[in-house]
Amino acid sequence: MTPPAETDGRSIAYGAAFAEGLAQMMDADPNVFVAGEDVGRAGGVFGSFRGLNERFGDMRVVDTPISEQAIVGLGTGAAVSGLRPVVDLMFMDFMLVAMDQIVNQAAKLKYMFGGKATLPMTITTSAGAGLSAAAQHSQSLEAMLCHIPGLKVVMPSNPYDAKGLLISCIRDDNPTVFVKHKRLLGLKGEVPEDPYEVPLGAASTVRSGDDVTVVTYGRMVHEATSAADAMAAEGIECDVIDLRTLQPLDMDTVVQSAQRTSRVAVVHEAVRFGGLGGEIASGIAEEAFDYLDAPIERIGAPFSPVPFSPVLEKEWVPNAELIGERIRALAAA
Amino acid sequence: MTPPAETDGRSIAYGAAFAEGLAQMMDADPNVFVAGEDVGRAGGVFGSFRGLNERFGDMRVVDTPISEQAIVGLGTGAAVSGLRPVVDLMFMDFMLVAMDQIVNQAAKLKYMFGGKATLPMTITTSAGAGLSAAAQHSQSLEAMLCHIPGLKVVMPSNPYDAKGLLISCIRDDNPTVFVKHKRLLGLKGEVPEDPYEVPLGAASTVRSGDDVTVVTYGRMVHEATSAADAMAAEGIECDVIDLRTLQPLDMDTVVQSAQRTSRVAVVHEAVRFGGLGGEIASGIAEEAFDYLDAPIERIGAPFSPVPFSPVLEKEWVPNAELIGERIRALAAA
Amino acid sequence: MDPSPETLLDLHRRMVRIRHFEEAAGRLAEQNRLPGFLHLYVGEEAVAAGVCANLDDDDQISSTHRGHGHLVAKGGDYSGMMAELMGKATGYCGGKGGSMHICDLDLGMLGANGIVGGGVPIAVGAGFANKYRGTDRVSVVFFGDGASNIGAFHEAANMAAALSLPVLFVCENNEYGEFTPRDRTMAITDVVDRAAGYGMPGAIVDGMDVVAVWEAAHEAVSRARRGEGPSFIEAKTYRFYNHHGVQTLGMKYRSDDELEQWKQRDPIELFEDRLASAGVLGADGAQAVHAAAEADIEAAIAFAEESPLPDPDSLLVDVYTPAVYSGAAS
Amino acid sequence: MDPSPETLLDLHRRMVRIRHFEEAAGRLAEQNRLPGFLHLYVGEEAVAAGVCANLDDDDQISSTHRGHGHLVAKGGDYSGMMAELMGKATGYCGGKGGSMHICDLDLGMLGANGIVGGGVPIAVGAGFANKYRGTDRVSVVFFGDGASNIGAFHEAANMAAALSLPVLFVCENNEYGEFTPRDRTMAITDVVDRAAGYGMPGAIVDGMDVVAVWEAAHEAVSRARRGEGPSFIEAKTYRFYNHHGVQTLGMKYRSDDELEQWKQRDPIELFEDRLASAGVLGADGAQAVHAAAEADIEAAIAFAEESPLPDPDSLLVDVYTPAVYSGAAS
Ligand SMILES: Cc1ncc(C[n+]2csc(CCOP(=O)(O)OP(=O)(O)O)c2C)c(N)n1
Ligand SMILES: Cc1ncc(C[n+]2csc(CCOP(=O)(O)OP(=O)(O)O)c2C)c(N)n1
Ligand SMILES: [Mg+2]
Ligand SMILES: [Mg+2]
Repeated sequence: MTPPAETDGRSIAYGAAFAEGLAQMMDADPNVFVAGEDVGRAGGVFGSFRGLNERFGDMRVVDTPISEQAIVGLGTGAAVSGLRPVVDLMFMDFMLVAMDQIVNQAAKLKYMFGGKATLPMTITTSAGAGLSAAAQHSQSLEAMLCHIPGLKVVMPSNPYDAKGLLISCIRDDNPTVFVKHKRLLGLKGEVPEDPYEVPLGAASTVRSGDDVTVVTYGRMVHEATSAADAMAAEGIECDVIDLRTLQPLDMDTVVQSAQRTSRVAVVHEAVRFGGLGGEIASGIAEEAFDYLDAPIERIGAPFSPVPFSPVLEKEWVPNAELIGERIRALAAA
Repeated sequence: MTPPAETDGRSIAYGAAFAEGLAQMMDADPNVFVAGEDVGRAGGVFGSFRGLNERFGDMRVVDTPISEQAIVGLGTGAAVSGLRPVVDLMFMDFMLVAMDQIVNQAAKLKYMFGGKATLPMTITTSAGAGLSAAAQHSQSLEAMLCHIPGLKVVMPSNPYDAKGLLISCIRDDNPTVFVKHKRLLGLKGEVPEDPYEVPLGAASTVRSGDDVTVVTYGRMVHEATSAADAMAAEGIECDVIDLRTLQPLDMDTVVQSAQRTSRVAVVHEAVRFGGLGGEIASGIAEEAFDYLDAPIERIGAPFSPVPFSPVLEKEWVPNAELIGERIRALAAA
Repeated sequence: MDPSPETLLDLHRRMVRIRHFEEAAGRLAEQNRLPGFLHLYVGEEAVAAGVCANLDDDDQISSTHRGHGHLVAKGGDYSGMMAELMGKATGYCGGKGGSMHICDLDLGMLGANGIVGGGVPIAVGAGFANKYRGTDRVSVVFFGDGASNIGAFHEAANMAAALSLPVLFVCENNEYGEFTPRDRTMAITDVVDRAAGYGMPGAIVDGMDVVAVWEAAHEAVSRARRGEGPSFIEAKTYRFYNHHGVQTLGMKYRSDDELEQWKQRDPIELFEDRLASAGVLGADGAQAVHAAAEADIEAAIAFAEESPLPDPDSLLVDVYTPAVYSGAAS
Repeated sequence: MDPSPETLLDLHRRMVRIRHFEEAAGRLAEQNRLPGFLHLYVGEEAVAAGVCANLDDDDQISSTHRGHGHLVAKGGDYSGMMAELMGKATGYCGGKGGSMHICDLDLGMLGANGIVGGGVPIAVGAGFANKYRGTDRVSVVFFGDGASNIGAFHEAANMAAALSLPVLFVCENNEYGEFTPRDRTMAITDVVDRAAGYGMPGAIVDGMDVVAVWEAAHEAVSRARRGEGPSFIEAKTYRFYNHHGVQTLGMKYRSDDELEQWKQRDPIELFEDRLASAGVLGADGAQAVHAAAEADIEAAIAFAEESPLPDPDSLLVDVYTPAVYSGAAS
């Protein structure tokens, strides 16, 4: 794995790291442009595009109509024509409006065309619950995308990865989906100023331990790490693996850890049933069957839409306490 | 489980069984209507709606514009208003065009409204490869739907279930998705003339054996059964479980079998990575961990769009030979 | 048709009730007493009021992310609404929906919607049911200028016309979609220009003039009730607060001047002047309507505040309907 | 502008080449020598030919499920096409795409499309790239009357207008979507009525008259090249064969009479009469063009038949581009 770039101790927010990476790619490559609702003059509803329109103008930071299908199609058509578009879908839930353009068009074009097309497009969006934004503004739908050959999918958990993965996505010659978590936008962390890549398809072990492997990604990395810290106080040491890229999955790192610890929990915020956890857990079971001392624990949201009321939503989102309980049970099993 | 209805030995095709169940529901309940592209005068591109328009008229068998979002919305709005719509999306791939209306609207409406809405809508569609229909007309995308709280999903493997599951879907007060397999439309089998239900959420064991459990659904039931027949000749006896309903999943039947055989293969036509097989396999591993003698085998299509050329497509679709090989290896493991 | 004095008073009351609800919600949001997003309808009251005054409880409406005004205009209950905004068990959706999914099916209010354009096909489905049953009910869909650019709107509008359904399309053109002005996202000035492309009649009305809205809606609703199919009304209007919440962003996406000019045409003030001149309602009478709304909203806030939170154990309730089919409906 | 004699001959040749390709494909399908679905363009040749004669290889088109005609008109190679239809390794897509995904990026043909309306936003994206780069290239999107009812069309048309992109929208109105006549799925007769709703100029042309199509497209393409934005052309046309394949279904969804009347206006025959009267091309000359196309298609069929099938091991090739980013493009 590439060594982390130098940070010089500079700490910036996750959202700012995203913006910085994007601006640097636009600076470096005149083919990179951004399009989406409110990304131009308004600088994006989460402020992630602030200042870009002033700097790069209306053709490179394009305010679009509320037309998610056309936004993705704009990216696809421009990418096939040699540009390197970054198109924004604001909330991951809105991806569903553009699902044909993402899944039937962008993901398959190259293959259907016998390899002739190249589609260096990055779709950016924001997922996750916890803001009382209710059922249509809170989903984590990455499992749908990861099932589709032709797409790559990343969900960074921290500012360093947000910048590095975005740069890797933009530089990748395939359609990539970059998923921010809304509740991480303000999270600060060390981020090198110069551009750098976090390679696609490489997980990162954010905490080491020999008792239990916790495989997770996105915001759940933080809940899992808290849980692991709490467990350490009880003498249970966890490997916490941040997958970072979900398609392609870095199963090597996961399986190696599982073989060492023999006990695994997979954690995501998305609904548990049919979530990526099933793929990960069964993948591990296939590769590490003889090593496992207990059933793999899958933790995800319960089987309901995301409720509005904070008291219900809190119950819905998996948290450190729940993860800790499961790790404890797993270690004892 | 309900005993199967009397067939009197009458054998009709899968497509005809669908049509018969639909016509009977329309006869019995004036609130049932059908809408979709070419379902009216033309009788459906697969002939599944033939004769209905003549019999029930334009308001109950509605030719719609090519507008999948509006078709699903038509169903949702009509269902909330007390009708019992059956809306057709022709090919499962086109579901992606209407994904917002299915996932963000229909599936969540009841919950978002605090329970007040009732949505007795059935979405019918056709999945599956094997007709050289290429990447946009051949997909099996059920995993996407099963991940969504609020939907029920069925994929019948035979004429009897096609009729009985359709009737259960139409009578269910929730949004259901009924997925035919295009290559099964002509398959004949015994079907009772009177209306009957095949209960949602109940798997069926279509072949019994104590060595290996094969969990599957849709057209793969036939490939799995062929494979099991071939294995029987080699002395390996398989339970073959046809899930029939994918959401909710009948894990009881599956887990009981797995606990008895200790060796399990899960088979579907959908792309293996991120497919429902991951959910099923990890669900089994959770419930039957101590019983398993070998890693659960997951069989699904390789990670590519569906290719056009028959020689490639044949390679893409899982078949009895492949399943047999895996069962053999599993039995030997 | 000219509205009767009763209708005029009714229109006034509906507008005032919307305004007070929204102002109160805005205040609560500023005080961090409401979770989630809040899209206020202040400034646009004449549209919801003018349209809904033509509807019965049996007629349906579908709404947008900016949905409180529509529900109040349709007769919605302050207490159920306020409790919902606070995420309480006594709210319209038991706290599961919040501002963006507020609804009252008994009043034919088929829900606010978090997806731009998402409610348009649903209203068309309701319109289909009305025609299917042979009733003279009408469904109305409210949507923004921005929403007119999304596919679901297009498909649903065409379908309503193709099937000649009793549906009224009401475009609330407030010149912005979030923070982006209309002229950056469409090359036309009047959204109603799209109506002809579906083969339905269209009209532009001054959305700050509740009588003008009422008249146009009256005609369109009557037409639909007579079985003559869908119509399109574009109401030119403006939101006095920000896209969401009350405060403007740091960023300036519209000028103070523009906002001021529109505020001078406050639909309630305009209408109260008119009611006074016409001798239908004097300043005192108007004041009494405001005071009543104010009292009601205070009571609703108290009710909501005192209401219990949802039981966390209800998390998985109402994902599905357990009810079993009991045979053909009548 | 009037087309020059060279242009007239060019138009003729393009139409004839489409016709012969499609007739041959139809015959092969009847003989079960082509796998999959086949949507023939016979009857509509004047549209693709008339439009594409105004384009260079650098200009892009995006197409539909009925895409062979567009590719032939854009200069597509019979052999690569026929091999693709047969699923051979030498086909345009190496056998992975087939009829519904046939494409030639070198000719700016961005693909047939299996999803109705799916190609419209993609053409708009190409148009964006053309403007972004400051070129005078144009992109054209072909779509059917039925496709004009789908959301993706609407969103893309509005976006092209909003961003003033060099895109030409060509609606092939053949009066049917699959087996359902237009009047069951839309309340308007002329799809062009939608153009005004996007703020772009629109024109109706006789889609059986290749010169009329050429002229209208010439104007629209010139306009786009001058940077004046998108336009809309509706060509009234008809498909002589069935929605897919050659035979009609058992079911009758259009009358023999209607079909006969349209066939009397066969675009190639009409044009050959005109060429003869104008003294541009006599019967013998026309015959020679047909014969050349015929010989070419026979050669293409032979090439395709002799071509190898794809290697099953190539199944997972080209799902992704392995290439690594090599810095900013020039
Ligand atoms: C499909 C979709 N895209 C984007 C959004 C984000 N969004 C919410 S409201 C809004 C603006 C809507 O503008 P308009 O329809 O004019 O209504 P207004 O807010 O002006 O009343 C946008 C873009 C969304 N909710 N759904
Ligand atoms: C989204 C989607 N819905 C439905 C279909 C099935 N389908 C294929 S072609 C067609 C008719 C298209 O009609 P039109 O656009 O008029 O083109 P034409 O076939 O007449 O050339 C339909 C409904 C599809 N391919 N994609
Ligand atoms: Mg607006
Ligand atoms: Mg057509």
